Amino acid sequence: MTQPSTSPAAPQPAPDVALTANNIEVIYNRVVLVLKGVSLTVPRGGVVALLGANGAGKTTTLKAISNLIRAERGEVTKGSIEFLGERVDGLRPDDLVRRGCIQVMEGRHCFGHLTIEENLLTGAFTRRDGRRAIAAALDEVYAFFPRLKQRRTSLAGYTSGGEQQMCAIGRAMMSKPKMVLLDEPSMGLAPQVVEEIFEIVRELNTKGGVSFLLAEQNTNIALRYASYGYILESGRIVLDGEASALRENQDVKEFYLGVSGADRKSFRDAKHYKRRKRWLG
Amino acid sequence: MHILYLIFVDPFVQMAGAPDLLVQTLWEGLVGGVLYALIALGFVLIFKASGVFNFAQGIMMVFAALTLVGLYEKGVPAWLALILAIGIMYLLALAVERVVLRPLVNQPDIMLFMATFGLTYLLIGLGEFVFGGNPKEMPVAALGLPKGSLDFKILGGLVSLQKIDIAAAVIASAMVAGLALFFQHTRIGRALRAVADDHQAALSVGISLNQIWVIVWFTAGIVALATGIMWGARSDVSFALQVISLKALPVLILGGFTSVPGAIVGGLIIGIGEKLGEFYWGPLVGGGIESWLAYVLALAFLLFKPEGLFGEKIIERI
Amino acid sequence: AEDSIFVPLFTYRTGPFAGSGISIADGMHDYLSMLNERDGGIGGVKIAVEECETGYDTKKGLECYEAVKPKHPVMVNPWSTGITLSLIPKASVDKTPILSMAYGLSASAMGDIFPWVFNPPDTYWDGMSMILKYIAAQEGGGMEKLKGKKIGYIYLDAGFGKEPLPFLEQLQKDYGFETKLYPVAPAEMQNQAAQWLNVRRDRPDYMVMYGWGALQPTAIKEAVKINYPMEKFLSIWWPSEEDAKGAGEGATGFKTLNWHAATANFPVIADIQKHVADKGKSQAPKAEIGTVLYNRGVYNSMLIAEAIRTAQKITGKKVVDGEDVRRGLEGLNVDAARLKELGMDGFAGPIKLTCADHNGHRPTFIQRFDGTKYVKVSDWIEPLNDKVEPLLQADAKAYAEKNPSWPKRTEACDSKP
Amino acid sequence: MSGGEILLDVEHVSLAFGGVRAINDVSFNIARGEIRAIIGPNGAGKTSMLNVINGFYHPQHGRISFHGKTRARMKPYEAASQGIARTFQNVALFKGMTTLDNILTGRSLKMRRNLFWQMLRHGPALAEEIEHRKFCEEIIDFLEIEHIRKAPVGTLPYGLQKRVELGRALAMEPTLLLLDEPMAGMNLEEKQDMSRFIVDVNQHFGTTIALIEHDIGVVMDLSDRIVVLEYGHKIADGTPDEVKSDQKVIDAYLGVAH
Amino acid sequence: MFYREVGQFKTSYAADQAIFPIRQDRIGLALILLVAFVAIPLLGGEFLIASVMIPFLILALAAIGLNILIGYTGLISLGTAAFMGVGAYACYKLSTLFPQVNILVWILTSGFIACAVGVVFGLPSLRIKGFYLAIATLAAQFFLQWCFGRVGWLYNYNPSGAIEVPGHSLFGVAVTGPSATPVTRYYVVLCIVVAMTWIASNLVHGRIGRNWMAVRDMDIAAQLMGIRLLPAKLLAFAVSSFYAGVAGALMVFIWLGAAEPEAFNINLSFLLLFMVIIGGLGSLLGSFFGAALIHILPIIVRAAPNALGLSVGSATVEHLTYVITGALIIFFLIVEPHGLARLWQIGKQKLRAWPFPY
Ligand SMILES: Nc1ncnc2c1ncn2[C@@H]1O[C@H](COP(=O)(O)OP(=O)(O)OP(=O)(O)O)[C@@H](O)[C@H]1O
Ligand SMILES: Nc1ncnc2c1ncn2[C@@H]1O[C@H](COP(=O)(O)OP(=O)(O)OP(=O)(O)O)[C@@H](O)[C@H]1O
Ligand SMILES: [Mg+2]
Ligand SMILES: [Mg+2]
Repeated sequence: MTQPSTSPAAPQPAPDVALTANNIEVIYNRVVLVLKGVSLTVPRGGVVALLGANGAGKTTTLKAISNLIRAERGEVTKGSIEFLGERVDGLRPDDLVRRGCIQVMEGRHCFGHLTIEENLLTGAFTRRDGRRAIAAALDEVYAFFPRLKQRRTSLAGYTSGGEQQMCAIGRAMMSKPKMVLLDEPSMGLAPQVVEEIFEIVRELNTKGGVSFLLAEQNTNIALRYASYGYILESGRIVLDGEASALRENQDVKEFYLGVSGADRKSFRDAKHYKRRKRWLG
Repeated sequence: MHILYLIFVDPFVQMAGAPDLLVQTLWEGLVGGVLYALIALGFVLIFKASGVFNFAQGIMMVFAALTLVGLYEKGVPAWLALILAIGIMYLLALAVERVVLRPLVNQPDIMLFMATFGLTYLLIGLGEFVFGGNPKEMPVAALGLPKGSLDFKILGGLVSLQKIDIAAAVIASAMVAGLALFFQHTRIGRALRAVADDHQAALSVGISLNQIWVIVWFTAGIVALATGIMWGARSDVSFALQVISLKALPVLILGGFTSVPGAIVGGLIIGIGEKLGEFYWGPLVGGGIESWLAYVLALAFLLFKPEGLFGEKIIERI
Repeated sequence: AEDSIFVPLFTYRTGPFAGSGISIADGMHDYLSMLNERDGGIGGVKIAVEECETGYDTKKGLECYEAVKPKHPVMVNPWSTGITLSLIPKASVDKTPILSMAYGLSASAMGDIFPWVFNPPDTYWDGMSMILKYIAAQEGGGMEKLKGKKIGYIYLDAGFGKEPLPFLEQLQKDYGFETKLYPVAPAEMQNQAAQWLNVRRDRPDYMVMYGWGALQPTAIKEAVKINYPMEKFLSIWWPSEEDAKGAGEGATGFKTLNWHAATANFPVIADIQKHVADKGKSQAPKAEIGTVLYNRGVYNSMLIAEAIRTAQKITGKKVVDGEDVRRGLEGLNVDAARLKELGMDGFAGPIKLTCADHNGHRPTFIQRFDGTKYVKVSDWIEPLNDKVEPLLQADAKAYAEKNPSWPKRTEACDSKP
Repeated sequence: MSGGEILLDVEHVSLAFGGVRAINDVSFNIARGEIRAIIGPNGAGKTSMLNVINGFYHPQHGRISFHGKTRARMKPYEAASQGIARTFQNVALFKGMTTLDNILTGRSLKMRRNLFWQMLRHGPALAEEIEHRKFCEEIIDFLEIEHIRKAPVGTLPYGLQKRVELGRALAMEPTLLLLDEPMAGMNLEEKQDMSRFIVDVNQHFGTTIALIEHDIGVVMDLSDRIVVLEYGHKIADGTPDEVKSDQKVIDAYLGVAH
Repeated sequence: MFYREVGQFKTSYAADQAIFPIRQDRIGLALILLVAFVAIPLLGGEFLIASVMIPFLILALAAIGLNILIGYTGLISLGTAAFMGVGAYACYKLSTLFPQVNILVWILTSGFIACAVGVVFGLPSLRIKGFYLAIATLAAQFFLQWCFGRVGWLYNYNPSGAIEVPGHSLFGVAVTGPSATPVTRYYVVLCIVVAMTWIASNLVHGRIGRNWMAVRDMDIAAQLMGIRLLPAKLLAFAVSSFYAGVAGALMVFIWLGAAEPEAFNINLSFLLLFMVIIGGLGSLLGSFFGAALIHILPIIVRAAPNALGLSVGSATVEHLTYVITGALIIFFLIVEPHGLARLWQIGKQKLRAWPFPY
């Protein structure tokens, strides 16, 4: 990242904004400073991608928003977070879910001792609109993920990695969210399914008006489906812009997208970027 | 040879010879088992809902019963004392959630276990401070519990069933049945199981841990109170009762940590097993084997079924 | 301070045995306080009383011991057999006598071998012999009447409860009765159904209990439950009124040994009431004063006080130390006249200790529970000294032999034999 | 490289869990020195296949020969001592230990000093420890994780954890290395790094590699031969080009390329 | 003085593999040893030595043993007190059978006997896991405790049912029994504890320790690394019971002087468990912290009212001790769930970053 652009100006609370994070800082265990002032905005009905290398702080950002960070002994020490125009930092995670903002955690986190179907039903915990609606939502999820329907009675702990990922996404869908924080949805999924999941994201977004903030390593596909992107590096936003603009950005191309098509470099011939340094010469 | 006879034949000869005693032994085992099951139930509830192994369950039982009796001795009518005791268990649940569990959410189980040990110390100190350390008598009659016994002249002898024991069995069965249904078939029940699996994921789908924990600890508090009343009626209410609560542990592993019906089945097996063991085989080694028989039974059993009778499968996947 | 005599009291008002411990602690504490209030101490010297809470736990007891040691206690009252056993070897080194009143190590009655340990007025073996004697009397005669009888023995499966076993074995041989044993593990005190089922099966003619804490009320309740004839259920001297009350009506007839009164109708108790309780200096609730265990505490403190007084007399010093009080204990002689002076006429029998006999082996009586309190129902019963003595001898000798470095008695003896 | 000496031969293996047939009569082989990919949709039985190979699951039917030795059942530690190492789909590091300790654990089988020397630690045990430490440092150096050498692995970013896991497997100096989705959750740059490591390991140490991966680009570029599973069945087996154009594979797995 | 490692370069793997690679830590350790070996015996009162330090060291030793099992290998045991009892009864039996043999020999030997018993009760650990195992070890706890009371041979048929420690001397100095001074007893315990801590530290920092931790963190992966579970777990049980056995022998011979089976009851097992958890799982230093917190803290709380000149009844003090100790345990856990040892580390980390907060 050679030319870090300045972060966007403090976002104005506007009716078309679903979520804003304003200059937030996160500290783990009262010692490790991980986010050093991150600001971002998700427009209502938008799909925003949060990109960045391993350890950049993507997951931390999402957890700071959903307030799951507390459970990791982390703390938002600075900045503010607004969801649908209201301050939500300091709210409990379940309050957020009730307001329509739900997170799909990285690493699946299915309830191992519950069956797939029970897992999905826990997603509807905050819903009060009756059995019928929940059953309908369940059918909808099964329609999206037929594989889950086959495995509905097996314990989630025994299902394959990809099945668990589907289960986690389906579970979030069950809560009828207005905004989903999606952490690495493509991880461990077969290419076809990845495509499917992003299609589902698009469908929920266009038909249901659900906003998405997705943290993704698969920059390629993320920028295809997102409208806007932020690139995070070591706890700071270093670049942001319209997805189409980012796709054309030279640095992004080199570091994140690679070149597709015929003149793509083979992984076999990947060059070394870093100088090797010997420990104890 | 003689020793083999004593171990494998003689006890059964005795059983056949005095069937009334056998029935009585079984009954005592049954009642003991039901009472163990009640303690175990308290453990199961909390374990299921938070993955916390609540070391303080035993002391909660004493504390609840002590509150009841303590208030009664201060002149509060029994029914009011009962209501107040329930109220105090509610306050306790609130306090535990607020002070202990909330700051420790998503921590390893063993840390939460440790925290409940701190709670045990606190409750012992507090309980003795407020109510004194001397044993107290359970006002069985004032609470409307039956006294006396039903005697049956059958099998060429006398079988005598204490009414209070019958009441205990009925109350325990009702509680167990109710809770088992609750866990399997309700929204909250499912949420409880989810919480036990993964605190953070439960939070992420909007399950309010705070609320859930208050509910569960309160329920466990009521179970503790019921247990305290029953045990208290059998001997008396004192801090020595806490020791008994350890007996719930083999019951737990036998039934499986997370199973409500397991608690009752485990309780019955342990209760009856140890009474039969002590009564028919104990004298061979000088008696007193009741102190370890339950654990050894449970251990032997675990070797064949490492997750207990109804416990959740131990998931081993990579 | 220089002008007081330091008497630490090891007590347990907490823990699983607090039920018995509280009354004893109150009794011990109140008597000594009364002496301070009424007489200004003993021989004009105030007694510095300090309680140390042991919780009946040996480790805490040792901690208490170490904590009081620098203040030069004139004696310790461990009130737990476990603590007593740990302290016995230290007594002679630290020059602090141990008064373990009717508990502790029975063999410590032998003053020649245990010059620093005192366990008046009876050992557990004495106790057992008196219970058996009473049973024989009930059967209408001397010990020979025990022949063919079946005696059940329910006991705390720990040192104290097991101690009478060799003695029972001996007597069983001598007198031809049969014993049935019902051990109760400490963790199972409140869970005795199996033992009492065994009682139902064996149908012993008499039941004898050596219990403590929660074991006792539970046993009495269970006995009532199986309709065991209460008149034939006897215990060593530890059960209190509370222990029997829990079983209600059914407990009437239950009997225990005792060597002192269980009422408040004595001048000494009145003095405690006046000088201590009424001034709000006692922790004891009114109803507790005059009960069995409270009075036992009073008796224990009376022995402490009399030992100090005797020490003052022997040495001529006012402020005595541990060594002096040891001599005081060996010279202890509370006769009827002295008891009267103490306001304890009829409270207990006279007691006299010597250098060789640190116990006294005093007679006791049987008291019967009448539904609310204990009432004396027998004459004084003398222990079977000829049976107890040899066992004590042998046991004390064995103790010294197992300890190769056990010191020979070097302490001089004041009382002329 | 295919067509060389067969290192591992899987014959007619079937595995079921209760009603779930995770693997159904699958046969394939791995030649010495090749990179062999296993691909397939989610739940196809890929991970289960690896578990069968290193003895964690025991197949109900079929046989497996490694190094020419055939066996039906084997304990995981036996597989390890015969030279099979692996990484895991859901990172299975020893969370409470540092990176260095994790990698040193991989040397466990190679360390010989007994309890007595371990107790003293000085002398032979320390010498041995240092010798292995040197080896591990080479690996650390190779994987470029020097900076986290002393860091507890529990809170490391996912990508680094995957690298440490690879390091731990390499420390065993395996003949056969099983990699279960080593590049999941990585961005392009990291995938390139990881690819380089895999290729280097394969070429410099001659380690045979079995690779499960969902990134088709990576799989096609790296592997010599590919076996494709679907619902526990083998549906294709061949070189990348053969597999890429197989209609069954396209239908079941690849979908449209991207 | 600043806690900085800047400027301390390691030039060999040996130096880097040292257990205390940072100079300040080594100085700290030296200071602690100096205090333990010189200052406390010189300046400490008898109460401090006999009632605070000796029990503290013995409990810490047992806690180290338990920590090897729980903290390093992840096997929860609630039978530690029973294994201590095995050590104590074995030592009693051996030293009364052969009184002329040096008592230290018997203390160590009884460690091995405890070790054997521990291995037997460790066998189920292959199949049984987690809290299930914890409760299975309760079988050991209650069964062994029953044996101590029931097998007369073990306690030489003493009518009191207790074991009483005869006097023994080492090089002419009494180390057990009443004539052994607290300072001598303290030195014996201190030397044994220091030596055994050193050994434990060597073990856990080497291959064996790593294997244990691997089994603890992820037993499946450990197996696939070639670690055999049963031997690893049994070795942990063996070492752990050895430590418990020695601690038990020391407890009776050096600290209590006599013991009934009740001295090894379940409460002691629990206390040790809690020392290990609150001190810090998988940290030897934590075992000392834990022992200090659980043993010494109540002593301080108990002494506080007197020291402050308040007159509070002994029972009230005891109640308050319970309440305060309980509250402090919860407090420490909330501040740092991973125990005092971790708290200590974080403190050091802050020092390193000082004066910057992060
Ligand atoms: N609970 C925690 N305690 C301490 N540090 C943590 C904790 N969780 C994460 N970190 C640190 O915070 C930094 C950012 O981690 P984060 O998980 O947010 O990264 P990420 O961008 O999501 O990476 P990845 O792509 O690997 O998921 C990392 O350096 C990580 O080590
Ligand atoms: N221990 C087990 N018990 C029950 N079912 C299991 C077990 N292990 C695997 N399965 C089932 O076997 C099937 C194959 O699982 P496996 O993990 O091998 O899939 P995979 O090909 O690795 O998929 P993914 O790409 O999603 O990781 C799945 O349906 C899974 O649910
Ligand atoms: Mg992440
Ligand atoms: Mg897989």
